[in-house]
Amino acid sequence: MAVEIKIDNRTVWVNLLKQNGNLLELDVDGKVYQVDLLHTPGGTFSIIESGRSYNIELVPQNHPKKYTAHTLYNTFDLEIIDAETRYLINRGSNGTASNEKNISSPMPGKVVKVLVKEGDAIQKGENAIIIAAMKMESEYKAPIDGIVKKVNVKDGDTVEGNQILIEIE
Amino acid sequence: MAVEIKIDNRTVWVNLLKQNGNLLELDVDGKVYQVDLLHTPGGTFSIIESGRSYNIELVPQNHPKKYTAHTLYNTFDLEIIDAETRYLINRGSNGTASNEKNISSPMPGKVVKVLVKEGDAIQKGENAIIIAAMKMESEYKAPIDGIVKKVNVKDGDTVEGNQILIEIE
Amino acid sequence: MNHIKKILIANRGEIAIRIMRTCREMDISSVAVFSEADRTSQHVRYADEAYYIGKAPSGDSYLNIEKIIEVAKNCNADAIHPGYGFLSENAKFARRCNEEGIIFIGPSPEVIDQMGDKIKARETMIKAGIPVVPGTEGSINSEEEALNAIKEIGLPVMIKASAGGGGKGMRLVHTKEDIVSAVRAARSEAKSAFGDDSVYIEKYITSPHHIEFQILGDQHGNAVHLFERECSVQRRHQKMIEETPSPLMTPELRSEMGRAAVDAAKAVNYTGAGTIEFLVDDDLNYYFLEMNTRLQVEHPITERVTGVDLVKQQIKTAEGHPLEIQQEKLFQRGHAIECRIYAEDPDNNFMPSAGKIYKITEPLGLGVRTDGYVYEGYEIPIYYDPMISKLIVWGANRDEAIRRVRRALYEYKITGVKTSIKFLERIMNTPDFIDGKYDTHFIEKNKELLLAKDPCDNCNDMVAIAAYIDYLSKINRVQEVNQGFAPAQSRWKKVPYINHF
Amino acid sequence: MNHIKKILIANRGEIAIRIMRTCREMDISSVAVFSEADRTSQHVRYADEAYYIGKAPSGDSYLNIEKIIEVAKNCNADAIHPGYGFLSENAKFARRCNEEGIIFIGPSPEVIDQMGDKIKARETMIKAGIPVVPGTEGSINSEEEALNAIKEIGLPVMIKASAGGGGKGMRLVHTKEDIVSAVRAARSEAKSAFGDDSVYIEKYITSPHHIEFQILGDQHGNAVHLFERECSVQRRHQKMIEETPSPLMTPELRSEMGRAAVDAAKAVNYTGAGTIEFLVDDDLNYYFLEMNTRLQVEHPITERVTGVDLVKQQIKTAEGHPLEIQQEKLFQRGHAIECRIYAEDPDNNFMPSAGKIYKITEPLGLGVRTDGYVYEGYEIPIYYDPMISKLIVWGANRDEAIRRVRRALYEYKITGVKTSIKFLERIMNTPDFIDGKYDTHFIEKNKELLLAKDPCDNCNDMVAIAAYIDYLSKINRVQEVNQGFAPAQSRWKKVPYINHF
Repeated sequence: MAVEIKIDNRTVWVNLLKQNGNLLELDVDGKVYQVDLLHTPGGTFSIIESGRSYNIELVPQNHPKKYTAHTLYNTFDLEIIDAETRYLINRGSNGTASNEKNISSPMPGKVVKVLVKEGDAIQKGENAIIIAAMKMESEYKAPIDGIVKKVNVKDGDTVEGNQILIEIE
Repeated sequence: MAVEIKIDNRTVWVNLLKQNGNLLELDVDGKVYQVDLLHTPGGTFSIIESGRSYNIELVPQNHPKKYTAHTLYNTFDLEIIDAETRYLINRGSNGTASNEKNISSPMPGKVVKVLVKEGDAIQKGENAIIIAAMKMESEYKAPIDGIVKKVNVKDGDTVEGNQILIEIE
Repeated sequence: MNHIKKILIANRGEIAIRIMRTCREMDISSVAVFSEADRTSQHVRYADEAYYIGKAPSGDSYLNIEKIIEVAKNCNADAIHPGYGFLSENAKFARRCNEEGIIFIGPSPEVIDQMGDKIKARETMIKAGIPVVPGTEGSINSEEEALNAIKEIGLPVMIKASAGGGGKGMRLVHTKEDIVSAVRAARSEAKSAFGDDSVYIEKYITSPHHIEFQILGDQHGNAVHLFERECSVQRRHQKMIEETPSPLMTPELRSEMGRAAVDAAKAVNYTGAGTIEFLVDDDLNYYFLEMNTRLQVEHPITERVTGVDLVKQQIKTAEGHPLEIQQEKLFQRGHAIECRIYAEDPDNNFMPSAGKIYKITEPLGLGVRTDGYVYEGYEIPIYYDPMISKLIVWGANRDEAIRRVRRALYEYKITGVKTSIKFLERIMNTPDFIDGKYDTHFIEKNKELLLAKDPCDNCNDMVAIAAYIDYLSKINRVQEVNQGFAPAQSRWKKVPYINHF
Repeated sequence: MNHIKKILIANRGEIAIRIMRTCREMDISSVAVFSEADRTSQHVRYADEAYYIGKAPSGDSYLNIEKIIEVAKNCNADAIHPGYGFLSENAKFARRCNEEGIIFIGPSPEVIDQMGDKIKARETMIKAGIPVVPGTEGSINSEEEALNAIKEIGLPVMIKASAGGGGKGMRLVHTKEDIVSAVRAARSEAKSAFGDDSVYIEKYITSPHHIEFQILGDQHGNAVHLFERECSVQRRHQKMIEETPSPLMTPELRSEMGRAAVDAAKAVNYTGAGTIEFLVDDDLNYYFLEMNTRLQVEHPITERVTGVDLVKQQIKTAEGHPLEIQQEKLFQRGHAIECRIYAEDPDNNFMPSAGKIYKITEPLGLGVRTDGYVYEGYEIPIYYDPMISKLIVWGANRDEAIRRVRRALYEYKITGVKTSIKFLERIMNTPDFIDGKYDTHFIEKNKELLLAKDPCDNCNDMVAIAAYIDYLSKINRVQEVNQGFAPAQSRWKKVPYINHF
């Protein structure tokens, strides 16, 4: 079964051609590899290809078809693009096409100070809110010129990762 | 629900009296403990009792109701004695009442030499078979005086752990 | 002479465990305290005893003096070790310990007051004849004062928390316009870190090297120094890499600065472990910066080259033992480097990265030490410092040490949260670092090299293959309870290893 | 001078990884080879390249000279490092490497022949004027010869494999009746370990101390010694604990034995790392026992006190570099102890314990190094050595080192298989060991102390509680996919920490 996979900004098709236990023959975008592959249920992969030993660790993300992959040297964002994903991408609701008009928290933290209120005009790059996490304060700026449509948090609130804090229109 | 538990050679009854999240009140053989207990699905327990911090690791054994428990200082064999276990113990088929007439391998290995053949008379303490594992040879002796009834392995065989090698009667 | 039998560690994370390890080696019982966010922290499990002290914000727990004193009394602890941060440089806490007959493992409250307050410390050093950086004489109480100070000293200036340390409550100001927001930010950070928001202003030395000397003093007037630590690799005014010996140091300068450090310690009758921080410019002029009256995060590199367990020395001097260490017998063997592993995203302005640790592989082998506290499945709380581990590496010389750090960082894997590991690895490959030619502007100066993506031939395709196999397993609903390695879709035990098609 | 760019490591387990670590630090590519039983071994994953070489029994893989040479040639390895055991003291292998233009990282085949064969080695040492243990002049070819030898030398005697090392193929004989079965057993073990079943007989020294000297030689006639290792704590004639300095040693004896070791090395133009083993009796008489022409399992304690990376020195001398190390600049700093972690059951005559590793907690922090290769979920194969890890601990002095070993062993948890960890901990609490008063009979002599159960107040009840809660979770079918800690029957995230009923 051929599957489309997005690695960072590159998209490849992968297909299993042959299998004999741990020995697999696969096609990656037209290139054929013979690999000796073992993996744990936790996502640790040991792959030997042409004698080279690769260690890869797949870390599942919140989304079931998304991973972060760690090789010994690098980190990649991965996504399996199956029929369902394609459908969602077309509908624009895959989460990848994030709304660039809002300010959201990249990680959990605490609101130190909201610097704007609903109805305020705000310019791109202007500070809108200060969030503290792990003893560091960060100032979040407006991504566009606009009017503050909604402020979802107040000073002292605890926020989750990826929570939308301020909506701008 | 009170449950009977065997720890090495001691048997205790344990019962949960009260629970509030991580805080438990339990009765162990009439002694009441208030503990702050957290555990992982992998069997790592952190228990704080009267301020003392205990770390316990439960390692599941092949038998579903048997564990090996590791504290920071000690190792214990544990067994949950529920109705089913009691029934099996009474029938003598719990695996704990092992057949003391046979010679079995305590661990996987390779047969170096079988020193007896079927029909041989053998005395208690006499060497019957040599097994090699991890570059060490061990001689296994007859547990009783008797006649070799059956030899299940031959020189060069690979054996599993707990396999019956020689039956004596 | 007091014999300490039980120590309460008024701290958390790696330093709590670090201290408990030495306690264990000295047959001293250790007592952990923990906040609501820290019940699952490793230090709670490492300790012999553990007590809850309050809600997650440190003001409600690790900074709650009376609660900690109460726990210490109830469990009969003879002594309290404050670690670093939190109450470690809080004179009031040290005083309360003394009042309750509990040994505070650190200097006297008077010395903490005198040296811990950066403004008083400067005065003391000026009196002792040690050069200091030009700056305000007292703390800054208004925006006007700040603006006036700048006029006198000249820009750029550094705003610093009076009670500070560890880079918290510090702001560098280049332009007049930034002074107000910088003072506000420094105050706010200082308040939350130390419970004291007073700040002062110092001339900013261009191209400065941050070099500090470790000192040890006893209750009998003896003091020694354990040489320098070079701490110039910093981001956001916080140390990231420390090494000893300093590549900048000469034997003459070392002995001169070492003598100054010992003089400073003796001037205040310092007891226990402390650190004199200096700024050194390119012409090897040195200025007293501040004194840290506590154990330093980076103390392990000194331990590694001198062979001295600094926590053990703290405990012994707190018991009243005279120092067994003589200055002339101390020497540095080889070279040690510490890398701080932060849960943060170097590609995104070092933003802290809280979350759950997925997997950890510790680097091991010759010359490698790690001091950490996180474990697989641990959720890093948002309330405390993002430093999750320290890697301390030793080599026979600087070149061997750098190569070994690279090897150790290559082995070190922490997944689930973003960490500084890859960034540290790039620092080890940066010519300025390799040549030992760097000051506190190193990261800024080498930004382009440090934020570059690493090459990776065809491991891209291998990654795609791994994800593909994982996806196939999932859609085929292959449930594996087994921890071990297995071929795709089948169990290892059942399929013997196959070596050709 | 050759510049080595790629090394094939003809070994497995911890020593393969140990060597690869240094390769990585020297920017040398490492090539692993693996048997069918070892595809999932850590050394395969650590290496840059990995190749299958045959079935699980070592005769079909790790002892298969031609297969290994073939792999080395195909992947263009410049050099082969044999580790210890397997082909490390096989002159034929070294010769084949030379023939194929591959650098063998070790001494010349002639020296391996001369020193690796224990009988020839004795002759060489006698010629060089170094005292040897009385024994047979050649190997024993029949039971009669064995019985005659005993008559001459007198009982007790030690039967040893001519090609031996590491305690394999050794048997102590106290009574005449045991000689036949002992020779048979020694032969059989020697055959399977070294592919050579010749054995010889030596006088057994009562109350012997097993002390060895590390030496390094280059291709230019230089040789130095890196002091002694005390290896008297043995079970089944295999080392269990090693330390340096030896508690028995005096500075005079050290310099005399060190000189003898260097003389021995120079007498055969020794190149690379090697070890001269001596027996020392209570009166400090020393006898040459054997020379190991390879890296020793316990080499890390020497690395720790001298600061020398022995694998790096092996590689550099193999490249043809003259030794950079001068005898007069070498010194021992502090004290280092190695504990070997075996997968075995100390309560059952040290029976090996193969099986699957459940969980591992590595000891970390100041002065602690582990060199291991197993990981969680790894199934230890039955075909190879039961040693799964080495713990190497350093302290400023012997007392600190012992206390630190105790602390490290307390932290070290390996579950799923039985290990020697608890037994080692008891050794660290045994007065004879603490006093440094022990010989090779130490374990036998202290059996009672060493096999005692440790006390554990009421943790019995806590264990019962843990099992009870686990059982309740199981019957309530609470499925947890989460790795983290959780309260009984409920998830941590959903139930905030509760601090009183």
